[in-house]
Amino acid sequence: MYDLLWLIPFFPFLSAILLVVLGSRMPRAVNGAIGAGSIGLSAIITIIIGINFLTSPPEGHSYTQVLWSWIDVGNFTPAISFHLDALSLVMIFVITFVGFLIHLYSTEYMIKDEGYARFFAYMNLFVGAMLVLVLGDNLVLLLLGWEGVGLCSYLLIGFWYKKPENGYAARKAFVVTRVGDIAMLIGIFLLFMHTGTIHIQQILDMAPRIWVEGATIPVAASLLLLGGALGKSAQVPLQVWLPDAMAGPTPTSALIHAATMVTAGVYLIARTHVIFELAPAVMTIVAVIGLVTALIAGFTALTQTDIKRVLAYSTISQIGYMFLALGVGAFAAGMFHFMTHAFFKALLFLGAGAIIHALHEEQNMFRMGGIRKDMPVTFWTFLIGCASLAAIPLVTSGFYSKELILWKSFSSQLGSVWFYIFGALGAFITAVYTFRMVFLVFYGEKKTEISHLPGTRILLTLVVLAFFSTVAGFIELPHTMGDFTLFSNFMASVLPSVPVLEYSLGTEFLLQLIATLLVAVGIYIAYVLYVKNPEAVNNLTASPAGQGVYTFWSIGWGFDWLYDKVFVQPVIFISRINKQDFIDSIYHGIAFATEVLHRLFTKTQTGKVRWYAMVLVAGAIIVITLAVLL
Amino acid sequence: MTSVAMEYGIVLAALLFSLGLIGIMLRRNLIFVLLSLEIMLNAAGLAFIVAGARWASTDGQIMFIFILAVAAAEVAVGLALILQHYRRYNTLDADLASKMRG
Amino acid sequence: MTLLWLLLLPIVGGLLAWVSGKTGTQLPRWISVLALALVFGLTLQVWFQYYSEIDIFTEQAWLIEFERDWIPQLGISFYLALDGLSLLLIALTAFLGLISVVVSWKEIQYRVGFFHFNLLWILAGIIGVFIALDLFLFFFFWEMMLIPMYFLIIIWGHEDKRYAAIKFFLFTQASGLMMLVAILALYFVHGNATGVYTFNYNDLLGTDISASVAMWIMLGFFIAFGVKLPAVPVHTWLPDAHTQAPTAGSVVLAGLLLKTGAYGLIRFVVPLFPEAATQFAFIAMILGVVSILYGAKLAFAQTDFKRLVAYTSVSHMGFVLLGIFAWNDLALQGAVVVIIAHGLSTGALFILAGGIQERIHTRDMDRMGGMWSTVPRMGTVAMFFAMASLGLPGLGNFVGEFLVLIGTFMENILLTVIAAVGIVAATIYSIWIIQRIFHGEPRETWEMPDLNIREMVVMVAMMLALLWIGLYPKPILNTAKPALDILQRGVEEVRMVEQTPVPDPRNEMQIFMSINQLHKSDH
Amino acid sequence: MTTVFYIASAIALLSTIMVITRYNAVHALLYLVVSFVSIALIFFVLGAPFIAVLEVIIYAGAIMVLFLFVIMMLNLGEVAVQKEKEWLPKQMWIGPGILSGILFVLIVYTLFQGEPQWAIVDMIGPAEVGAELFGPYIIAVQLAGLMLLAGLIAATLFGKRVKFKEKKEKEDS
Repeated sequence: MYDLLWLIPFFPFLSAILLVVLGSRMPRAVNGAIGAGSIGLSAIITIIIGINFLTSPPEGHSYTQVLWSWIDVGNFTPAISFHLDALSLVMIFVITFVGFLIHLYSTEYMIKDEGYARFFAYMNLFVGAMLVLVLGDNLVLLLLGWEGVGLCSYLLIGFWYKKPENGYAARKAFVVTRVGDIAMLIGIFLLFMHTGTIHIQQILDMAPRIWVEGATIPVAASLLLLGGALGKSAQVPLQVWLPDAMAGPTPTSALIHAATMVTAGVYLIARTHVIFELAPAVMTIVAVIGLVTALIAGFTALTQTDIKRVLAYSTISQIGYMFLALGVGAFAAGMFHFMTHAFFKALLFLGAGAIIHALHEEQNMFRMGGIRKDMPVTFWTFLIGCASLAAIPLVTSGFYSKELILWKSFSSQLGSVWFYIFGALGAFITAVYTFRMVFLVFYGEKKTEISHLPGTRILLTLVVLAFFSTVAGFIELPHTMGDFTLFSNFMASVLPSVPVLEYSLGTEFLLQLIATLLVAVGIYIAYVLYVKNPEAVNNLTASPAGQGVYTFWSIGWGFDWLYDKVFVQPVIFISRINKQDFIDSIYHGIAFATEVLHRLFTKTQTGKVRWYAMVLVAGAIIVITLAVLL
Repeated sequence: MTSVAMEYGIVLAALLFSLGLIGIMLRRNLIFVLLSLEIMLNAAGLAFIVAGARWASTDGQIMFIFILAVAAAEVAVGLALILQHYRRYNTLDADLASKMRG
Repeated sequence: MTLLWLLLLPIVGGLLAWVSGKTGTQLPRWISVLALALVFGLTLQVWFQYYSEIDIFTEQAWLIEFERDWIPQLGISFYLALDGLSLLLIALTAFLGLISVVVSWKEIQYRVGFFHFNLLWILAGIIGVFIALDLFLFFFFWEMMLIPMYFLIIIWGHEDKRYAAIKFFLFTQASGLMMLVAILALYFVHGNATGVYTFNYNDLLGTDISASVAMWIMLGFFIAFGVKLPAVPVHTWLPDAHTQAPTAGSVVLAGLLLKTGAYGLIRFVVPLFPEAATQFAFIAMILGVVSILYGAKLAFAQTDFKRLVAYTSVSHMGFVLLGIFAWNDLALQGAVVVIIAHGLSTGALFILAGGIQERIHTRDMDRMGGMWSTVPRMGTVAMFFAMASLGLPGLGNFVGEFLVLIGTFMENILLTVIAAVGIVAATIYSIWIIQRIFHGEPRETWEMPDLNIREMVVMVAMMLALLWIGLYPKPILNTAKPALDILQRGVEEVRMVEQTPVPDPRNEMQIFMSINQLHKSDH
Repeated sequence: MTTVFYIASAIALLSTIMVITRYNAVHALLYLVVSFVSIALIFFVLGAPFIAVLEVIIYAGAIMVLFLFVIMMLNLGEVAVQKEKEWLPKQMWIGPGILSGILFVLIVYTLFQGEPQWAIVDMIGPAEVGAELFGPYIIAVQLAGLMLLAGLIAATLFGKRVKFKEKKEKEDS
């Protein structure tokens, strides 16, 4: 059964090519069917293989299928080969399942768009590339998927190419992620140079034998791989591109910038965890970056007016939590949060898309309101999603995954109490901005009329996703609630369980209580500020300090402004000044010099015989004096 | 016979040669240019004869004969050209013939 | 004999095309297509015939040899020989030659016969350069490909073609003369060292020359090939020549003429002067990195589409220079793949540029914009080749650039990091093309026909070739492998002899290789 | 004999200077004849009687007479002498004078490098010259003959009276 593995990435690529070549000739329905159908097929195969993997796991809990040897030069022999194990199974399950739902959603959502076939071609190409990334057996194939995903995000962000600002956002995304990719490239070179092989599994089992913990090579390699992960997962230094990526159609944001692509960095670190474990310093850096990103993104989300940008910043913040989990060594917790996050964030984006469509392309939350009654299904599914995002206890999956991370960040050897404190603060802010969004969008008086209600397929996907974003949490219950750790034992075959310091059940329960209390307070504050007396917010920000902080937060802590000043302006300046390639002027100079000399010499030919006689005599004199003197 | 310091002969030839040179550079009248040319040729011949006398070899005199031949041919052609020049420009000014300039 | 046919076909074809030019415009085109198709067929036939045998015999370097005496007194022989490297490059020449003829079907209406004569004689010159192994013959073909190219630019070029043609001619001619001096110097040094005066490449390989003299002769060769493969200080002829040349001209110029420079470096510079090359390697690699960054920087400052593509080829050729002078098997294979992939991707971009110019008679990107809606097919094709030129994995350029970078990483880490920054620059200028021409709001409304069948066939052929190199480069790598191994072995012996065993990273590499064997064995 | 040599050389120098400075062509010509005769005398003193005679006959006789014919043909009257005056301003002398002066100094300097060479002069008559001439130098003699022939043809050709006026119209039409 496993040899069908190669079909999973093959179907999306096949349908992408079909759509590109024949897209314009086929009617929309057929295009939509091919687009969504191919992902559906992959999903079905994934589920079959998944069940097979769970029931009768292959020996060594992993299965490698080699299609053909890509390059073989000396000992550099990457092959087009797919490697399936617990980690990649979870990834491909999420990608294909959530991907299929989003495709189904967009068959209706994009029905009026003129680039329908082109949209599905790019989306399928993206899913294909993501699957290759996740299933890649060697680092070069992983890089192929990595860059392919970057390309598709560029294509999809800049999908509505008519407006130049979309083009700018797309270019910004592609270039910033490409900067991260360069770091990763160098990391791959370093690993190849020092292990002599490019295959991930060989590197992972060789690493502990060659390097001692904290040796320079693993530290350097893990830092470089971290650079790549930061670029792709939009963490602090390189997170500027994600908010602008909202320029793309909403299904794109749902699929790429919520569920799958942005978590590629998390997957990379989880996959190469052995190297990171050999460099504990880098692990703490990962944790700190995750935490800092979570807080910055959280604060920024508080001040956003555009509903999609709020969700974008919340994605950055939630990935920050995943990085925190990876940083403290709780790889399984990180992946678990990835899975739950994929469900509820996709749900929120799709819900937001439905709302925007309903209010004829209105994205500013302050001009929405009071559509609770008119769009009940969207409202309830959106509410479930927000609950899960804010981690409301017991009933939502977000609670279980975020609690697990907070608990592991406290209890793990590499963790510390400070991680927990700031994590809880982050959870509080998440609750505030999530329910701020809910109250602004659904409560208060209606500001714009509803043009048309979402169709059945959209509602169906919303309901399915809502169902999963509640149920998905139950497969990993913390100690205090029955200690049912199905997910982490499943992942144990690939990801090591984190060495935990012994804490009594009571402390764990206490911490969970604190976190839930903070969430409740957050929701109440959001309720007070945005439903009871809305002008409370204005007087809060009226004072100059308040205004300053507000604007500072709203422009994403000034990263954009900084990068513009430090990188973009100089590059434009440099490219402007030397447009004509000054080296060319050297050669022009030579040509000019010869012309001047030419004009000088013509003056000496006066045509008069006597002048020539004199020159002759002068020449003779010079020659004779030379002969005489030398 | 007479013992004449050879140098004086050569010095004389050199002096005549430079006078001829002055003539060429100086005079604009083509006739005078040709005349100075003759002087220079003759000075060269004198140098040959003095050297021939010094080394007591006939080569000097033979060279002189050839110089004579050259001078004769040259004068013939030179004068013919002067005639043409005169017919074209009605004056003997050498500077007029300066069409070939840069 | 096949080698002789490879040469004669384009030469005779050219003459026939010129003669038939009198009768009308169609005949010369069909003749040149026929000639080039035959050449391509012949190359493929040779490739299939020898492909299986290629990896077996690695000691005997040449697949086919053809030697006749030309001027025995001076030791000049008509010596042609083909190995894996030349076979690949000739295949590229024939392929791109065929495409350039098909592409200029409509564009060239004026004196078609003479145009095809020039085109075919350039190709003959290039094929000659790739198979000539007598230095004198090599120089003969080196000059032969130059004159028709000059005519191509000056007669069928665009607005200030005269300036570009003369500049191109002066640059290449001057550097060619330097190479002639170097060849003669080598000829005489070898002569009085061994008493045998010959231009034969195999005999000249072993000449031992004093270090300083070797350095100077090597520099003579390096400058000639550096001008042809535009290394930065001497690259300024390229943008003008490319912008003014007709489409076929710029395809041949970018696709093939630059490769003769790279081929020269691999074949002549490093093997003939191993010690001088190793000393010079660091400077050459710096030049490579500088041309990568400088080419990229200039690329995204341009508003003229062809000029932008020209500067991108300066940047890509920087990778080749870097790869060649890193001189280990990874970097060399990478350089070969970059050469072939760059020929295809830049050739295609030039065909697009020519197509656009044919339709709207301007190359100025400021006046273009939002053309995706009017010409969607051209948009997708341009997107594909822009992605190829920025080194998207899965396409040919990525494989080459990755191998070059990983090979150079072994030699010098800092330079590789700087070169890797070049990839980000590549991203910027490639997307810049798509953004300025196809995306964004249209500045002027152009209504123009989309790519017709002829152009679409050409484009699809090149796309398939790039995809083939990107996803299954094994045949190319295996063909080039024995040739490059032999070249390397020559340099390796010399380098091991005179280099005191300083613990450079590659030795460290050997230790880990042993560990690699270790864990392979216990699997 | 040496005094004869010195006197003759003085006369030659003087007459040559006069040749250059005269405005009237005929006067210059006659001074030149005087100079050639004095040089012929020097030749005689130096023991080359045959050459002395030749000098007088060909140089003084033939070439100078030829010059005279040409001057007469061109019948340069007083106006030519007048023109000569403006053509020869005083400061014109400086340039050529300096140049040839330096040249002269140089030649003299190179001459007096070695120790002075005393000329033991003994007569070389026409016999030895004739023998030598038609011995090893026979080819040179024939070449000289050919050259003279060429000179003859050239002179007749250039001498043809080509009507410049009509030629000009022919060219212009």
